Amino acid sequence: MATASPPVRQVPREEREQAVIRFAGDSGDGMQITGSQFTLETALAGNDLATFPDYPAEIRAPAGTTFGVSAFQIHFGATDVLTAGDELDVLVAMNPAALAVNLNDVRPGGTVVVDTAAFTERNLAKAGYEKNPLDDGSLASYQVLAVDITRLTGEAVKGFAITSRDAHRCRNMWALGLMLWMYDRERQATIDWLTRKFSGEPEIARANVAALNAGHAFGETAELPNHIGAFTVAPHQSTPGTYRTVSGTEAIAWGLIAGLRAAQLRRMVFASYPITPASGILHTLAGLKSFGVVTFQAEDEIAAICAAIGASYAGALGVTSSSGPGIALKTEGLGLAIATELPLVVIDSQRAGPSTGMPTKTEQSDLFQAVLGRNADAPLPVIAAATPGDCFEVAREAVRLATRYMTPVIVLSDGYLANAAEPWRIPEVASLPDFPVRFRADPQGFHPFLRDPTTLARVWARPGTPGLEHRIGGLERAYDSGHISYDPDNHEQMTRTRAAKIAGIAKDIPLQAVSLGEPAGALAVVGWGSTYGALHQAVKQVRAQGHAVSHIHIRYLAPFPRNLGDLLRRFEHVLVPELNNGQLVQLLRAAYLIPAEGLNQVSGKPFKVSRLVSAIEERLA
Amino acid sequence: MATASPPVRQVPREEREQAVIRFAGDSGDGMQITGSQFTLETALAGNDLATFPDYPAEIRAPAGTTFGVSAFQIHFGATDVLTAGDELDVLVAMNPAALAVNLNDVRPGGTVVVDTAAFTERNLAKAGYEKNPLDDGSLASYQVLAVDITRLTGEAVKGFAITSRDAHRCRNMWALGLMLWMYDRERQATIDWLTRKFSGEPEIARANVAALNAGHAFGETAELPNHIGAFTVAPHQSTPGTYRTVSGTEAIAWGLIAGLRAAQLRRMVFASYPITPASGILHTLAGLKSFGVVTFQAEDEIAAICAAIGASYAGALGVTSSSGPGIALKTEGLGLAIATELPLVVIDSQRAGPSTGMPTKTEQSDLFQAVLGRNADAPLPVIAAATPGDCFEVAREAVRLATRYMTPVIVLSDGYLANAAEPWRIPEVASLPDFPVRFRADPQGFHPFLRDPTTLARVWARPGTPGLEHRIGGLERAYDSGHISYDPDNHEQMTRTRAAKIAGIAKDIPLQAVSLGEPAGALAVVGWGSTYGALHQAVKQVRAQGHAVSHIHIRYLAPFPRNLGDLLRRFEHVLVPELNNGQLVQLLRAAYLIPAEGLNQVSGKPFKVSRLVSAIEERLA
Amino acid sequence: MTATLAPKDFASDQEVRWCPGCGDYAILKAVQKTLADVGATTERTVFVSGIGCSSRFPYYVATYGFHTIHGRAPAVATGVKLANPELDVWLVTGDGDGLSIGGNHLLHVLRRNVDLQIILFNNEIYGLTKGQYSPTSRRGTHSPSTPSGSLDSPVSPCAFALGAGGRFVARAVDTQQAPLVDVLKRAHAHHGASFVEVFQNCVVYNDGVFDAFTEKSVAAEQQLHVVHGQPLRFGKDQPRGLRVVPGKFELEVVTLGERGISEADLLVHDETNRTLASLLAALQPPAFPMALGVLYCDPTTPYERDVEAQMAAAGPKGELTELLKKGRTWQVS
Amino acid sequence: MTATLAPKDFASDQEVRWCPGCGDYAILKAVQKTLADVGATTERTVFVSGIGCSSRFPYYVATYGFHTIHGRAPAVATGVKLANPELDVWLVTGDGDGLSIGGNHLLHVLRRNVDLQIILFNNEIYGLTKGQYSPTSRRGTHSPSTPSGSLDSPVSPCAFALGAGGRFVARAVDTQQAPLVDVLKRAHAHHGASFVEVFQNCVVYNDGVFDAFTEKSVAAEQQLHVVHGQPLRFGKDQPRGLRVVPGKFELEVVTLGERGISEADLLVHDETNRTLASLLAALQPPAFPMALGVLYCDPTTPYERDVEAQMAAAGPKGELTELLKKGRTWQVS
Ligand SMILES: Cc1ncc(C[n+]2csc(CCOP(=O)(O)OP(=O)(O)O)c2C)c(N)n1
Ligand SMILES: Cc1ncc(C[n+]2csc(CCOP(=O)(O)OP(=O)(O)O)c2C)c(N)n1
Ligand code: SF4
Ligand code: SF4
Ligand SMILES: [Mg+2]
Ligand SMILES: [Mg+2]
Repeated sequence: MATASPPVRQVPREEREQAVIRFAGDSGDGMQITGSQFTLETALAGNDLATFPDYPAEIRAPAGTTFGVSAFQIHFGATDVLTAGDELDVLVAMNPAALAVNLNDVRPGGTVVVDTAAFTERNLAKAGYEKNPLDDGSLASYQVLAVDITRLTGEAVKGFAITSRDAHRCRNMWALGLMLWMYDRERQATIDWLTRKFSGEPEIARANVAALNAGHAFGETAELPNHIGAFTVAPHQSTPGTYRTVSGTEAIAWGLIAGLRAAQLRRMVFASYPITPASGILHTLAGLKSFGVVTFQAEDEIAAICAAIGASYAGALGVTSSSGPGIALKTEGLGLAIATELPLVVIDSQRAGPSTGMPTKTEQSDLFQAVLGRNADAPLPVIAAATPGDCFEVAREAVRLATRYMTPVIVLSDGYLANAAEPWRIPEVASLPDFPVRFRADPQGFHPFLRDPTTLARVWARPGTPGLEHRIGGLERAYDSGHISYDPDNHEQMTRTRAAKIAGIAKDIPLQAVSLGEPAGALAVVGWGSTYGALHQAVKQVRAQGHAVSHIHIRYLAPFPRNLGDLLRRFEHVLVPELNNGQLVQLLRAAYLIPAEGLNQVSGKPFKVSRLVSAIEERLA
Repeated sequence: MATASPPVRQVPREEREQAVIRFAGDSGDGMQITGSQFTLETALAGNDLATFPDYPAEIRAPAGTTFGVSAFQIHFGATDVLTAGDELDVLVAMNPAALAVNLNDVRPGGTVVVDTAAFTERNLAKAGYEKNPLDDGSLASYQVLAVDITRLTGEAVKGFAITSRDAHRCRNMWALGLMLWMYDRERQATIDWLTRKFSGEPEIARANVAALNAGHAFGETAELPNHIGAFTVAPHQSTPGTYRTVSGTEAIAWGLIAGLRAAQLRRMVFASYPITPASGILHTLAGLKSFGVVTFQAEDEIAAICAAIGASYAGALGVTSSSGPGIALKTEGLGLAIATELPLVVIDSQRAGPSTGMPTKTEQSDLFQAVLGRNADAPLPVIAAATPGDCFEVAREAVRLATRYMTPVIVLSDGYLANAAEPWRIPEVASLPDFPVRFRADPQGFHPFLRDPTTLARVWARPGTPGLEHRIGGLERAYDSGHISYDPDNHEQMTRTRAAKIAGIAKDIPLQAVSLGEPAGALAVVGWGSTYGALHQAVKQVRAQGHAVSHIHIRYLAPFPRNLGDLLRRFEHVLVPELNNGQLVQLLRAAYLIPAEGLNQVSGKPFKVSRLVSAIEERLA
Repeated sequence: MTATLAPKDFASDQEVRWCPGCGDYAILKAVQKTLADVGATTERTVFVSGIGCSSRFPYYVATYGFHTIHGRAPAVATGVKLANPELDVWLVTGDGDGLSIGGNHLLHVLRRNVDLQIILFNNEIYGLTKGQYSPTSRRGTHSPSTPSGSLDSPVSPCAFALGAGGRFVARAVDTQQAPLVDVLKRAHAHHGASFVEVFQNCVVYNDGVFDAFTEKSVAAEQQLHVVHGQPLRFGKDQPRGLRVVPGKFELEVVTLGERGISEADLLVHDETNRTLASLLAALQPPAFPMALGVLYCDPTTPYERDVEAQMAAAGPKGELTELLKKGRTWQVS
Repeated sequence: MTATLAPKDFASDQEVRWCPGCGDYAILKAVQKTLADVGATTERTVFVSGIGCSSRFPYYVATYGFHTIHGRAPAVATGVKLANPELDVWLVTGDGDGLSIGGNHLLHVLRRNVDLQIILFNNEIYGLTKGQYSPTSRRGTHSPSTPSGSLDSPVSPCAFALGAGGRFVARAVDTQQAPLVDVLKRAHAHHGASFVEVFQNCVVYNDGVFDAFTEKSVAAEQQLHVVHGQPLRFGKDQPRGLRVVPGKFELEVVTLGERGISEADLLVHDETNRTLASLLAALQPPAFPMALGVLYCDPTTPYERDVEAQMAAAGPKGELTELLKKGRTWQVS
């Protein structure tokens, strides 16, 4: 469908191993959609990739303001891609504010594409520019491609019966077309998507496609300044299988369903209260009723966890989900689930705090709360996801632990994982092992706190079952009858039993593996959660220099894998990079008395590989 | 007033250094009152003492049931008394259930006083006795004084115009009279109290006095079996001054007022929601309005902490108080106080958990929650009271830290401290140092997050002050303007500043002292909170055997005193006894990498000195 | 367990631990009788409660039971119904549990109309925590936390329930078993959230607080037992009744035969009229009788039934593999 | 700062960050005008809010302000008044902030009657979290969390406020400045908790949800502006009005001149009648006009005034040493 005629310029395409590009513009400019479509075409081109959408906190901040800038970054390559990338090869800035906010992430010599039409007096002022950066030489160290995208888009869509507002809205497709040309990607998936999305308004669909093609054609035909290159990025060699792109949000939702199936439970009651960045999981599951998922938007987080607890009591899988402030509100409810020993999955999509903090920014600072943040002795298992795809397995594992050990389980995700996307090899669900729940049916010798001798889990007896009528609650209960008991020795025994049950999970989880490097050496870089990619990259680079550094990434944060202490002791130094002020590092020191050292960043942003590399090098110097 | 006539038996009184007695009976038998009156007479006799009231969870459980037994224990002596005592010298059991529940706390050869009239078929059955323990020889190893207290009381009060119900209610005074005789105490304070209490019903007052005197006379005159001794306990040599008995509940309430005065603030807003064992503080302060205390019973714990925060924002001292489950609900509010950097005192009267647990039983298991239990990086100071009297100083200190550092402060008390009483030397409040608050008044260069360079505390600007109009909230704010900011570096700086401010408090608190023993040695017994007395006694006993053991009791749990690490490293072993499953021990290990070992009891009861002694001896063997 | 059960079959093996003379005993008896009368089974019945003396209730009933945390029973009960709508769920709460800490959950469970029987034991006090005033305590209540008297005006449970959009609102007295059982049966028969306020006497901390209309001597004169379709009459031999003050949105007490008032002038109870229900709920002795019985009943589809309908509409069991492969995928070989 | 201020003097230096076209802008303007009209000072005025788009409000007013946490503004505001009753405190909340997570605090602040002006921005949606349905959303609302339509029946903010015992309940539309300012002035003049529901248009997630009665073309016919003591008339040139359905607790729309109806037959608004207020609050377009203005106003002593009275009654500054020595003491020398 590409517009025909003018002689196609035969640009020599440079081969690139990797590239990092970012689309940036107003909240209204559709940068997220643009980025997602580029991601899709890139995935289909067979590259490995990682994305990082960065929304403003405001729903739709006034046009042209710096705080209203919305950006989408994608890192793709022929080799493994584990992070969204430190520096930009290309920045597409749809207005001055977008340029101002994002420019210093562009590597020296990188390319900057701007829509000259947006560089008006007013916009420049809003962005805080005294002079127009396009004229004052301040961009000298970059390859600037200044195009009147607005005008060119206007011309491209002239023919169509759409409002000028809708016409203007096609700018992002023009920019997308240009970038797809620059990196030699297809347009078909985008064209199909546009046609589907605007099936109701075919003219708008056609106009967008026209803009997309025009942008592409511009690259192909126009006399681009020679310094603006065109590239190819070869496909990535990944394990054979069927792939798709997945975000952490989707992966958690699907992983929960996989867990529900494996547990052979008929129903999941997912009770939640909206909060950034957790809401997406509720939204995703709300559309999956046919999988036995009842979603319940409760009046608050307390009601959400209590409804989930009630559902588990009644024999369904109770799940609740929130972010830091909401998880804080669930604290008392967690205590009830621990005391009554009911299965429950709690998902914490962490964000920057304390308090409301920076809702749209990522952080790993809820670890203490998850592991220790409850009144009284109230242990529970805590596991964390490392990548968007890993969210699937972690969610599924949470269901296994919750149902097998009759306990609430906290899953730690974060704002980065929630929104980031990566190519994901779709697992053969049929081949995943089941872990069927066995509800108690036999009244013989039944009482509600009968325990499985190996797991110490109590029986799960569903209301509706004749002969198992029983009463549970938050008051301490007798070990051997479940009746209320204030007996001192009984409380001692119950406390120790609750602790032993959770500690015993260590016997039922994999030994801690080393993600990269030897199981001993000069330095262990130990992390958890969404920093996986950055840590892995950094360790890889330092190892390339021949250093004895290893990367250890912990999924099971409570209880720890039983070999973790011994493993860490085999390293001279243990460095624990975290996106918080030092939490895992404290837990490791307390557990193993090793002088683990923290490397902490609390900026609301992911680690840059370069920063980690230099930190690691320092430690080795 | 003692009934005259019959020849007064001249019993030789044995001199005792210490004694432990317990009054036990039905919730309706007035054992708490009996115990308090014995305590008062004992205090007036100049003994040192410690008490331990033990209520049933039920308000007024059916008469005669074991779960309805209410007990009051008092330990008193001529030498230091630091705990309520391990074993009973005398048990007064008003009915079979009271005997059944309390008997095995009586030391072999100890005295058991029972009201034979209460040992009916029905009561014996309710108490779970097949045979009457008074006849079946099962009490052989004790000195039993079986008296028909009911009948004797009846006779003593015959003359008075009161209902038989009220007459029966005089039994406890008869028993009190007997015990006062046995330990050679006065009756006057009790007589005065009775006269005041029943000023409206003088007949009842007189009847109770008559019963009291009759019980006393019974000891003096009746032919008591010789094995029942009579004793004297010499006065205790304490520092000169004016003394009174005080409970932790009173001491906290008064300490808060002392703090309010020292801060030179006009008003305290004490916002709370009732919960056992914290409610007493609310009740006490509700009667002290003339001290500038507004008490507010909120609709729940969240409203309570939020109202306290609002009060602090408006320039008053905001205080809130609860127990574990309620503190859990305050977690999100604490985050707001930390983020907005407002002064706030939060009192946690810990109880046995998790969840509802055992509300009337004591525990030390909220330490993790207090120090680490919040979303995001949210540090605050945590201090704990060691004795009822210490509650006064700790509460006052909490006000100092909260106002000087513009931060919420958590005070850890517990169910034992709340109800226990001890003699307390009334401080010369005039001589206590003030720490006046200086509200910002000058608009010059003002912004709400201006900091004191030494404390890092932000300015406190009261609404109503012209020129200081400002807006604060839970969103992250710019270090140098206080305006909302999502800037990565700013968040980093603010997080580190919040942490540095709290860490800096270590410079402003006393170095950790050694409560007993040398600042180095074979074993340090390290504790915190209400276990002070038991730990001190135990260490004293082991030291008496010549061992190099020291007792270190930590008031400042976050941040730790700056010499704590060095101090602990000077001991070969560090033993950390706690009434939880191991919390302080983990914090010490993480902070100082010392192999501190826990000694944990989670029975809802205080430590017994004997148990600690043997544990310490084991470590030394 | 299909043979219908007797009240005693609903008594659990647990020793009841309320204070001797507590109104809770009477309510327990009434509930056990109700369960028997409506042919409930122990295995399909669930009692959910919060925290408080009243909330100890589930331990004493031989069905399934969940003694949860303070104020949250409505949320837990909602979860139970979402997991298994077949269960017959009762919710027991107190004036503190349900209207102080739990007011928000009560609001939302009523507005959502989850099919529950909600019994609020109103003793106008916090019993379990030893007698502090509650949101239903009258102004000036002296309690440990309000030694100089409470200041806030109380909330009226029934007015609140009506304002929250409740579809069934009724009232009864703990020790009047017959009317209490009638009300509980009506609540059970009503599909959706049924709210029943029971005046419950706390003998220890608030003894006799309802005497003004529960005392034998005054009961007949001070209680109005409303019946749908019947004129609002009360008093021994029903000499008196209520009518609308002409042209006003107010009620007044009239005596039949006096000032030419005949039964025709009396207001007839219409339990489907929310406005009338609010007016009845607001009547205060001694000027007016206390309105008891079903003040309001106007059923609509219960929440969980609509939920099940959506679940059914979502159609056949979803295929997980399909779900994962939905959207753009590509092969690597 | 005694010279009275102009509306612009109440604009803070912060850039307003709502979506272009959001109804919040209009409300901000109206509030700033109100502050100027009532002669408020920036230093004695405090705005307290929860979390939501609406709750960003305090940042844009040049007074003292506290952007607290989700749903808890009523409790924080209560604390402010208990610390300093002299302050003039406004509370800004949303339908999610005030009626979902914050419903309980709203109930209690209303029943306690703390002297606050409470403005609830009702856009029938969660704006800040990107468009999920809220407790005021109509049944069947399609939102990210309810793709097949919401199932719960909405709560009516004014019905709830009346059920909670609120003493001042009013309603207005975001973009109708004159009546909105009138209502806000009345709220400010009322001593005690004043509750004002403002219909606020969320252009992004719920655009036009109130068009049925706010659209220019229909406004006159679909809005009833109630005035105490005036007959309830509406429509262009006020041809229509409300009257009581004879003998019933119901209202009906009548046209003057038709079926012999004269103004005398119309119901006269009595803002002190709670029952009438409930009926007005319940009217729904198109069958009925939307009732706007002060539906209910029946003042009583504000909570904090009673608190101060008790504080004053407690008498002179207590002596700490006396307190500590009260009761039995003894000397050791
Ligand atoms: C989170 C929490 N806060 C406070 C308490 C303490 N508490 C237990 S019951 C209760 C009030 C009970 O009053 P009500 O609901 O009227 O029940 P009643 O005892 O009067 O039957 C309170 C405040 C608690 N258990 N949990
Ligand atoms: C404890 C907590 N839970 C959830 C959230 C997320 N949240 C922020 S605003 C909001 C709802 C806002 O709706 P509304 O009050 O109607 O305000 P609007 O944005 O519509 O003006 C939610 C759920 C939060 N910030 N804190
Ligand atoms: S305290 Fe009151 S409500 Fe509680 S059990 Fe006793 S009498 Fe009943
Ligand atoms: S999302 Fe809606 S409510 Fe929020 S600012 Fe935008 S338009 Fe206003
Ligand atoms: Mg009650
Ligand atoms: Mg809203």
